[in-house]
Amino acid sequence: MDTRTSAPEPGQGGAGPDTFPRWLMHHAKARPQQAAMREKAYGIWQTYTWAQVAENVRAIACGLAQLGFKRGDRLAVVGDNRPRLYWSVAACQCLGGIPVMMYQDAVAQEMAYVLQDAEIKFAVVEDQEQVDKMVEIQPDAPLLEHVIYDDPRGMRHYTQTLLMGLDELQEMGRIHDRNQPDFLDGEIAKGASDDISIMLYTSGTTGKPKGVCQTHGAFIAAASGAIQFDKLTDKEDILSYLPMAWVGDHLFSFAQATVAGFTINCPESGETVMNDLREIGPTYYFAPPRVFENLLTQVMIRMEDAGSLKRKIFHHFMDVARRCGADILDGKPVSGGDRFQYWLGNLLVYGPLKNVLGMSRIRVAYTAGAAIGPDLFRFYRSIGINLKQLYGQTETCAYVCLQPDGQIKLDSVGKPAPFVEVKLADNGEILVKGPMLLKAYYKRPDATAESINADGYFMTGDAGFFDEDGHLKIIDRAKDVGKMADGTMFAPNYIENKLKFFQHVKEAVTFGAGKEFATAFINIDLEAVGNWAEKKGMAYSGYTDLAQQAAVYELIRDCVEKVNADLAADPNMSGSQIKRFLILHKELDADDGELTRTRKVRRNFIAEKYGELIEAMFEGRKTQFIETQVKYEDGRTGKVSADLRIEEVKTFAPQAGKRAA
Amino acid sequence: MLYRENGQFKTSYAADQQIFPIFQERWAMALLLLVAFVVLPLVGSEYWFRAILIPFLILSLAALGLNILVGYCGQISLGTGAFMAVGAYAAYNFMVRIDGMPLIVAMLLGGLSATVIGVLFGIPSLRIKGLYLAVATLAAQFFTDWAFLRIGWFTNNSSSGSVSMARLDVFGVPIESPVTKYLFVLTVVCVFALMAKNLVRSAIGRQWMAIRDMDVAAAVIGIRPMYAKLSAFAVSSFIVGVAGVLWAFIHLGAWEPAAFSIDRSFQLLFMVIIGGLGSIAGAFLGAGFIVLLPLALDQIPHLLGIPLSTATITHLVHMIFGALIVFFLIVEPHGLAKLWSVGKQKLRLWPFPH
Amino acid sequence: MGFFLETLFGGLMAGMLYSLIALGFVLIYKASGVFNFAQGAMVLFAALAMSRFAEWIPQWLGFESLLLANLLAFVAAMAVMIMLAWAIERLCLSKLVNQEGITLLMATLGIAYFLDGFGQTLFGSDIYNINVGMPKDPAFILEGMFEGGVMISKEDLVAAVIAALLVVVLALFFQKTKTGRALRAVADDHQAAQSIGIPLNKIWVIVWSVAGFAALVAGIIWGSKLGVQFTLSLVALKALPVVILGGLTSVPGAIIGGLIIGVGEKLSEIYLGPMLGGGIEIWFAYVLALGFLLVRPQGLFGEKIIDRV
Amino acid sequence: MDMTDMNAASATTPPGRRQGEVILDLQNISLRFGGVKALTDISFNVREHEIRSIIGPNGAGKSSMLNVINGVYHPQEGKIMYRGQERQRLEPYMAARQGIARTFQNIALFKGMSVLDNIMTGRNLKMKSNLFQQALFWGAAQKEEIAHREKVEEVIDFLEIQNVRKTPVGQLPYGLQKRVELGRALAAEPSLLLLDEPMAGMNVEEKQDMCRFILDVNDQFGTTIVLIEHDMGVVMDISDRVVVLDYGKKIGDGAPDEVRNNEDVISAYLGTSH
Repeated sequence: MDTRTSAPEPGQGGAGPDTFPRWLMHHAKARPQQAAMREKAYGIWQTYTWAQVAENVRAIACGLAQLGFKRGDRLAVVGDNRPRLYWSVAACQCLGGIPVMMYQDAVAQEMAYVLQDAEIKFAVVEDQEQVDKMVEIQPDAPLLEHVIYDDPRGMRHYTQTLLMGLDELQEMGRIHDRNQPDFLDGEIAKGASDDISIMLYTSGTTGKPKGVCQTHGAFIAAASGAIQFDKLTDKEDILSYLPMAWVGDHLFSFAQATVAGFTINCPESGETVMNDLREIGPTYYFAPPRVFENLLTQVMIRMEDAGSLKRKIFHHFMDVARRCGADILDGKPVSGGDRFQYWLGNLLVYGPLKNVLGMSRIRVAYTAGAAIGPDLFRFYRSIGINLKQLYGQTETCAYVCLQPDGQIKLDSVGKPAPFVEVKLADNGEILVKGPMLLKAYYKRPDATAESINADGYFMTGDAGFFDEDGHLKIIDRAKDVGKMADGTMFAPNYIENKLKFFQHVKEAVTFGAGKEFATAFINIDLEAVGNWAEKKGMAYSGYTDLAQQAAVYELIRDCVEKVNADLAADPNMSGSQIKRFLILHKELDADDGELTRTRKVRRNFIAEKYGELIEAMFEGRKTQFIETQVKYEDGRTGKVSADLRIEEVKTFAPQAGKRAA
Repeated sequence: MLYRENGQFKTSYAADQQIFPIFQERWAMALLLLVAFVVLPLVGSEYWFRAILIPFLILSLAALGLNILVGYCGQISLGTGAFMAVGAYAAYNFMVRIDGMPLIVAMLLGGLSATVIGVLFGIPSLRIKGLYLAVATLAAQFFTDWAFLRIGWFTNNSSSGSVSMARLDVFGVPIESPVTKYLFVLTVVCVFALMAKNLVRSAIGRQWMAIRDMDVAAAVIGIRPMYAKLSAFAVSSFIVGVAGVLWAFIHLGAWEPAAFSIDRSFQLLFMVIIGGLGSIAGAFLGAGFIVLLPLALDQIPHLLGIPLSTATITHLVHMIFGALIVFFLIVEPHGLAKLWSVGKQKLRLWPFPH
Repeated sequence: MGFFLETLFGGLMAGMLYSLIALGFVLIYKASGVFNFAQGAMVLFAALAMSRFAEWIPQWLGFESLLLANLLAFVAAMAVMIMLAWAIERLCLSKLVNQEGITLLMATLGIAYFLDGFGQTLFGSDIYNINVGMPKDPAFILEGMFEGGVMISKEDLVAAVIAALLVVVLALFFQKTKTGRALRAVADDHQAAQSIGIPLNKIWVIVWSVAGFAALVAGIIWGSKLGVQFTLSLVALKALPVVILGGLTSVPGAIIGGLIIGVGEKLSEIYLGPMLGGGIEIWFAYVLALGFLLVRPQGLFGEKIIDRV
Repeated sequence: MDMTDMNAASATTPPGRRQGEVILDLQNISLRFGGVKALTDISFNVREHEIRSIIGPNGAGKSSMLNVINGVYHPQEGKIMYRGQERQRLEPYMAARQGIARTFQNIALFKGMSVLDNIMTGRNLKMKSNLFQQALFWGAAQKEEIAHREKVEEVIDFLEIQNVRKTPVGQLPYGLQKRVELGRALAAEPSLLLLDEPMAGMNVEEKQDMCRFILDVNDQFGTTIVLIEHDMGVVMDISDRVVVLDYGKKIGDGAPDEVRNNEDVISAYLGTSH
């Protein structure tokens, strides 16, 4: 058994206050005039100082108390990243309640499940849209007593008695606070590090979502560990635009911000994120790989339209950056000539590029949640953005491994973070232990017992190994790692990620456990392939049409072949080369249950839904008819059908020796 | 390319409404002012001040005034020279008829006189538009040409018809040497440019532009056409009048009505068109261009060893101006200022094309 | 009384010439909505071409007949004016279709400047003569009625006759020829004209050529009277108030406006001038037009302007 | 178009909310251009807080009617009572002072200005600083600019056009321009809002948005709205009362249902595409 830890110093996590409300009050005293939050609203960045935030949180907390919110009650919080929703989380914590974060784009039924599961009586929601959902599911959630909305727009004619504006609540709270000035401080004083501070639902690739209960201690440990690790200060600026219900946002925008005392910035709306990013220019940044990928795609597409001279300059200096950019960032020795070229490139290309992307001021950027393509990762690092990977789950406060500055590897997730112990089980499964582990799954002792073993290790369900430098490398979900008929390893995620690193491939699902060879479903990237098709003058009427064109199959076959060549080079993987693939007639969609809300493939669901297609591929048919039900954005359903082509791909003989990068 | 705007976010409307909201531009402007106020006076030659900088600045000011009328309010004027003349002769009369009249007061009174005449000739704009208004302003031009030539009172009965101003001072500082003249003009121009900028970004500026862009819609939201148009005439003629005072007193010293002839009016209109309608910076760019082009046509062939005769240069200048007017009206009605801002935008987006 | 009549006739003669230039404005404005500030420059340009061709062509071809020289020069100058019309349409107007009047006005100002420079570069910038055999000596009429009669310039008389002839020719052209009717159709409604199959750009070339013709005639008359020189283009500025007075869209308006201004100018100079210090000719026409504008913006014969929302 | 949302919204409206005093009463209005009769003897009134629609085939005189109400045209005959007083001949800018704002059938935005500036012009009547204060800017004028900017930002937020606030209006797509024009009118905080075909040329989604804005304006600010619209579905859904014009004459007046069943109206609309 392989165990790695990073010199645990358990004392360090407890150096400051031990609950989030105490951290908040600490900042309100230590840096009352410093900006805690900004929100782009009404055309400018409305700024709230720590003192103002504390005052508002107080008002919300007292208001909730006035409504009858009790210690231990759950408060649902739904909406985009709005300061008042963050305050509601904090207010709930002040009262010893448990905020339950819900995805704002969840449909009513999904919300109903969470409301029932967490026995929620109080909800703070953003606007009319969320209120409508709450009203709709009210019959299914009989416990729900109060729904408090942030934005009163359009709410004038709602007569439901359970509705209340956040403004009124705060007003009520202020009166309450005046009448009982010691009440809230008393409540805060009752809080303990071991109390549950937050409930985050795991989307769960199988079964119903589970509520992960994390304590103040856990998130404070995770936050302070990361703060130490990257030397974060209270001067950082971060843009909060990822769903509040995602553990990543809670760690970065709430836990780390509250512990370190830096500023979070909420964008004006979904459409203005890019612009807001450019204005704020965060110093600390966190995004899943797809955001970085979209940005890069946009960069490349926009550069295509540039004049030839500009394009030449761009590509020349991007070559320079590829050659030496990452090394310069890592402080490795680089020749004087390259240094000069890079300096020039920084002036002409990288600097302006970062400016347009909103990344000029970034000191540290992280990506997590899925594997990031090596080219993508290298691109950002080469232009001087200190992009790093981290590894973690909701159950571990998204905090297990971090890549240390100067020791960045493209295909690892770094070393165990401060206070964290990582161990590999015999089957390759990664086990972790530390202060950041979940307390329990809400009302699911069975699940809790299943995921934490007798020694107190959390079983991540991921398979991986440590490389020679002690960096953790993730291969796949442990349970997904199967065996081919010949006994070699089949790691579908690993292969799919390799496929997805091609810009034309949006999603891929591979099958092959127990078979002679592997097969794959492909979703093409409509934007990238569409662009490519336009350049070639191909006409197409939409996704389904484009996906079935022979030329597109040609294009994708190239990608698959390259992946096969890559796989052939790895003795463990060479057996799982893809022999046949097809391009799906529709995009995999969370609304159809094919993806999770975090856009992870729900493998088993897909295997069941498209069983006939898989069968056809393994049987070697040339085409297969399929009809599928789809759900549109407005909730209606319809049918899509197509005759799908199935094509063969060249496979390679296994090669011993050097692996391709 | 040179812009680094990340982190320059605005947390108040005051910050958002600055004239130069971008930090790098504020610095560039500060640098420009530093060069204009400190470096140039140290290194400039007399020729520079006399033949280039002073005329450039004064004509910029006049073009600025005209631009408020034409570019911002959409009212054409072919009589700018007349309003300059009114300013110049009025100030002259205030100076010679009132003992101890300070230069600055006379200058402002000159501007005010131009305002009065400007508003008077602007009154037709309430009834007539476009070309008709052009005729009204031409009437002002011809009438003042005549008045200052024929009515002896205006020239203090000077026998030659030419009048002169010498020994000027401001707060006891003599405005005699080219450098002091330059600094005085520069200061006046900067103050007026700033105030003009303030006006065009305030309520009145929006009213002007609203009248220019769609007068019926402007009236429907409560803008009084009369007030908007006449205030544009007033502000425009005031600035033009002040420019006239500077042109006469500082640049020429001694002058006759021909200095403010219809050619001057056309010249200023060209500056505004080439520089950019509806832009403060455009007035400076246009004036710079029109002042420098003849000099360049004079100097460059000289340097290349193919000297052109004065007449040829005059004709060439005419042709180039004429062609450029048409060119700009067709290709870029907002003139050099637009090209400048497009260039700026390109720099901001670099390396992307859009 | 004799003096008054003399002044009156003088005014009428000058007015006829203003009308000639104003006619050019009206033609172009009617057909294309362009207020052609360059009409004056065109007069100068045409006159320059005429006088220099009349000088050069005999030299090139080696003959001495004044009549032939003038005839050939006239044809050449007219050809130049047609080329000019074509170039203006091609390079400028076609690219400014549907622009506001004020923009077009400024564009013609640019054209005017260009032509001033171009003409003088091409043809020289001295003072030249046009000798088309205009009688230079004065004539005396009504000798029976007044002592000494009333002196009028024969040259003016001839010019007036030519101008009147030109007006008649143009009127016929507009009323009787197909092209002329097409021009009127365009004036009434651009879209309608296009829909009946008349290419707009061709119409514009024709109309600018006709205006060029008017400019040429005006240039010859003024040139032979005053000599061809730069100030000629300024005379055209006088025609502005004429069209304002007569109405921008009216051919008769241009004629009558011209006469009124011509006479008014002379009479006021004689009878009002001394009181005001003289030289009021420069502005009289303008102030008259301005006053008129305030009362009747559409001019004597112009169409009423209605703003529709 | 799918109007289910609208029905839902009006279903939650408490009954009787839109009963108000007569704010505008047009009596026997006739308008001629030269010899052409645009409006003949038209009378109808508008109650406070209601949405009053004017419908009719093309050329029925609908826009002329609005132009009469806000003083762009002056009728030759008839009386206009506004807030109980007979209104004398007035210019458009005076109508604006009385709280009447409007939008135009063909967008009449100020093309050279940004969205923000366009909407700011809607505040001009409420801005009091003088020329000198504005020339000096810092001080009174700036304070005023900021105060009004706040109001304008509320309008921008209300109409959900935050991401184009600094874009020149000429660069915006048609639907957004219409929205900006509504914003300019709203910025004046009118008590009577005239909308001339606010949804013309829009796609279904844009129409739904615009409908929502109109209803929200009427609902949140109590603004009385006179609306010209071609889309009968929209008109019937959102109006309290409808007046029907044809060839400059009134042929129907009443609640949507009454108008729908009016025979004159039906025959006027027969053969038209609506």
